[in-house]
Amino acid sequence: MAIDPLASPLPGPLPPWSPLVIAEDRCKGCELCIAACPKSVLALDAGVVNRLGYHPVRLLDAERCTSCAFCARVCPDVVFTIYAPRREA
Amino acid sequence: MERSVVFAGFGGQGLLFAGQVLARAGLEDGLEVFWIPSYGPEMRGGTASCTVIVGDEPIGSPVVDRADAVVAMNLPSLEKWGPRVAPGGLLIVNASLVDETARRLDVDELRLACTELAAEAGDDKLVTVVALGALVGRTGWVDDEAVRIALRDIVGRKRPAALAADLAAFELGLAAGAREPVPA
Amino acid sequence: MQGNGHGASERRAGARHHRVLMKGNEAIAEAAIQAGCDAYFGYPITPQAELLEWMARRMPELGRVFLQAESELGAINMALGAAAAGARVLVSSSSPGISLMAEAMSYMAGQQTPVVLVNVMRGGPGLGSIQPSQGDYFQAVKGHGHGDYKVPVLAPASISEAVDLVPLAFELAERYRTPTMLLADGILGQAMEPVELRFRTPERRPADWALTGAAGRPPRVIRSLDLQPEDLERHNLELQAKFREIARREVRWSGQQLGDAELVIVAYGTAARVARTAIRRARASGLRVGLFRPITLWPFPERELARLSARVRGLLVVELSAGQMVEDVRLAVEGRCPVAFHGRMGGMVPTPDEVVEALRGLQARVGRRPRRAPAIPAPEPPPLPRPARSSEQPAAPFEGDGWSRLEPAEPTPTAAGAGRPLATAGRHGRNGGAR
Amino acid sequence: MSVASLSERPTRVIYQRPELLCETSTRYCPGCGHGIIHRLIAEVLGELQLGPRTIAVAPVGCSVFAYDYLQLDFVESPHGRAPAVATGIRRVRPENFVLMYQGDGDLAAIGTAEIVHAAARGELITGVFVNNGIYGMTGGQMAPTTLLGQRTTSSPTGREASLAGYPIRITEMLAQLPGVAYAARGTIVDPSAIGKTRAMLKRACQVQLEGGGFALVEILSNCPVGWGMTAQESLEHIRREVIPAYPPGVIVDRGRTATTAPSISVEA
Repeated sequence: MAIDPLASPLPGPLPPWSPLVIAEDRCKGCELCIAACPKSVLALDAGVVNRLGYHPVRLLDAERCTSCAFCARVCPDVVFTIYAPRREA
Repeated sequence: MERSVVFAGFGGQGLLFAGQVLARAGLEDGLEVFWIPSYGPEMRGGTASCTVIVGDEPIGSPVVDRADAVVAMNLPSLEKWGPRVAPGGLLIVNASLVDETARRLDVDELRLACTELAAEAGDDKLVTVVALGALVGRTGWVDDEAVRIALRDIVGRKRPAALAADLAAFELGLAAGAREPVPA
Repeated sequence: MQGNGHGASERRAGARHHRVLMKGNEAIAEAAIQAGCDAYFGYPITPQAELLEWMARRMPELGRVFLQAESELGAINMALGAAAAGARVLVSSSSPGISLMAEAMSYMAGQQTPVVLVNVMRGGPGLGSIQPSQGDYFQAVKGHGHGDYKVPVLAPASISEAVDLVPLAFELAERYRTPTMLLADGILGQAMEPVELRFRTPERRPADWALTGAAGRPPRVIRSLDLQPEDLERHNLELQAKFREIARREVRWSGQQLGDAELVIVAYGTAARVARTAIRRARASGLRVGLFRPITLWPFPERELARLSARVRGLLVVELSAGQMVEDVRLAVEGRCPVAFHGRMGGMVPTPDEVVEALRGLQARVGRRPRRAPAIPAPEPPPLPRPARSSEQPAAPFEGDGWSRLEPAEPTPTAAGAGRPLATAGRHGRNGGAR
Repeated sequence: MSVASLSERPTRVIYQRPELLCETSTRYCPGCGHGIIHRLIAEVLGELQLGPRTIAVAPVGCSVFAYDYLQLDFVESPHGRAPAVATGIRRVRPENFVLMYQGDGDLAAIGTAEIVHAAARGELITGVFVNNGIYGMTGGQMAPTTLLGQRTTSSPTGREASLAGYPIRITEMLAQLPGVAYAARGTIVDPSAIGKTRAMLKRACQVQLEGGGFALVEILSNCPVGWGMTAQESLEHIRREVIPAYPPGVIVDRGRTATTAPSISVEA
């Protein structure tokens, strides 16, 4: 199923805006995205073990992410959904 | 009742063709027929043979251990098939090429100068058509008119120019087969 | 008009339009075409090359697919792909080529892909000879490739029967979603016999599994892999249930002169024809012999044979092999009567006289002792399993005399333009023993 | 499934999972290139709207499970026979798009005859050839494409030419055949290379749609587990060792081959 960004927001307080949505449970912690990220804003979250048994990747700083999507291009597991930077939206 | 004949000789003597004409004639006659060539590399030269079985009920064994008739168009064929003619059966030998005989007293050995007869018909290559004529003339296993129909059908369609000689060769063989005295 | 009088020409007029002389390979090919074969894939090998050649000429004429593959591996896998895409597909080869196809046969059995495969058997093992053989019986009925599976195997004994069995093979393949084999041999492939131009085109059943592109429906996957043993066992159980269903419904066989028979020859295909001539000779010498001819080698007519074995003195199995079907015969008979064997190998064909000799040997072995009480009851057989559809010929009764299950049980000599009495002597009344 | 986190205003999606790719996680090892390549296929087929028309052939090897990940009609092929299976489909379903996915053992060892002849016939098939120089599924044995000196479980001291011959550049070999309309080699080593590979895949699909002929894209991929490396090291290995042996780029783009094979249409 495709993500529809125009769908009604979920009830409750909104999480902080992020250009990057990480499907945490798909991540296998291969770190290819971390190497590919030009801004070095990705890292594995050693404090979490996901459903597959890996430390999933995290976005460290949403403000510095440029939505270049390099992480998504190198990811073998389609972990990332990328949105345009806020100023562009 | 089944009757079997083996046409054997060199590749190129028209053995498979003669067998096909006989089978086709049997079909014309409403008989059950079976035709099988010796197959494999030998079909491109050397010895060749085919077996035809005609009968009034579905044909049984495709392997002929005792042939009711053998048409031996060269010496190796006579040596191979001569002993396998059923007692009382017919052995047609191409006397144009073969001087030897089967040395059997229990078969009807018909010696025909096939090359000369074929030449008389207009094409000295039609040696086995002559022998086919003799076989039909001698045995009556199929109706001779059925053979003419088969020749017209097979030859007439593919190489109509050759039909007249084929028919003539068949007639000469037919007459020879019917005319030659059967040894007592 | 000499010799045959008026009748011959009348028969001629009647026969001409109905029967043509066809080579076995070509007749099988044409029967497949008439059965609606969409695609043919093959590779040259003696003695089936004429089948490929016939298809090469005819299929493009009809706007259908003919492709000469790079190998038998290529051919059978092209067939796998085309059948997976819903086409009615024929593949043919001869023994060594069939061995190369074994892998794909296993895949197709697992994936349930309907393909008809013709094996025009030749002598083996290895490159062997190009002469006729029945040495591939084990391969055909016990499985070609790996894994637990069976495929229906149809064994014609004449070219006209082959023509009848080709559409049946497509029907079985599609009804049960299974590869199906037509097991012929070099003689049936190379010989010419009359064929009635009366072909059959099986109905198309909706292939709701075929790959057509996942447009407006969920994707379909045709596969045999299942790494979960529980799942694969479940799949196997489904396959086995299908095989039981085939075994229950699709047994076909033919009998000849079984009514008074003390000895019965069990033979299929070309060997059954040799047996037929041998039976004629044996009966002339006082032996009471009949013929039991399996038409489906799998499913094997084991119950019918078991019943028969309870009321005869002995069985003689004749094969163009070292003895393969004889094992299934012995399994079916379960010791109820002696089972003898006569076979030739490597492209040799048993002669009728050899078979008569083997019958004499069997007769001497079983002697004149009375037939012991049958181990299973009912010398009168219960109704035989019948093919699924009424349009098909019922399984032959014991006393049937025809070659084909599609022929009447007792063919009358004058029926269907066939069988005028053959001249038993030459034109001069002196041929055939008059010396 | 994650839900788009939206703040004040809706935001344009730059990248998301292509529709033809299933949501399920793959069984591939972490960092395995098959996942990237599957995604590229799903993207390209989606972009060309080929999903509902495609019949795909899955090979034997790790990628046998491609049918679990791509929302396409699939048939599983015996090892190496995918080009023959695809040929059978192609000939009876001209209206469909035929895709074939093979590994190096499948295509360049056991299935060389099938690939050569499908290519020679100019079959309208698009082939994706994943070259990671190893038999991954069976535990990392030497493949036809394994580099000289490369250690595998069946070349424990490194591949020696005197024993095991030389690696095969089969895409270059196939490109010699006039039936091949398009042959190219890409890699997955970085975002830019992945973008180029995606463009090659798209071209290889278009070639089929245009009736051009056989199209093949070889993709230099990795096998971190089989190579005994981290994912990142494996990409570095491709850059340093594999690319010099198998130079990326378009090898041939003939647009259209001389002839294309006839086929028929079957109702089903």
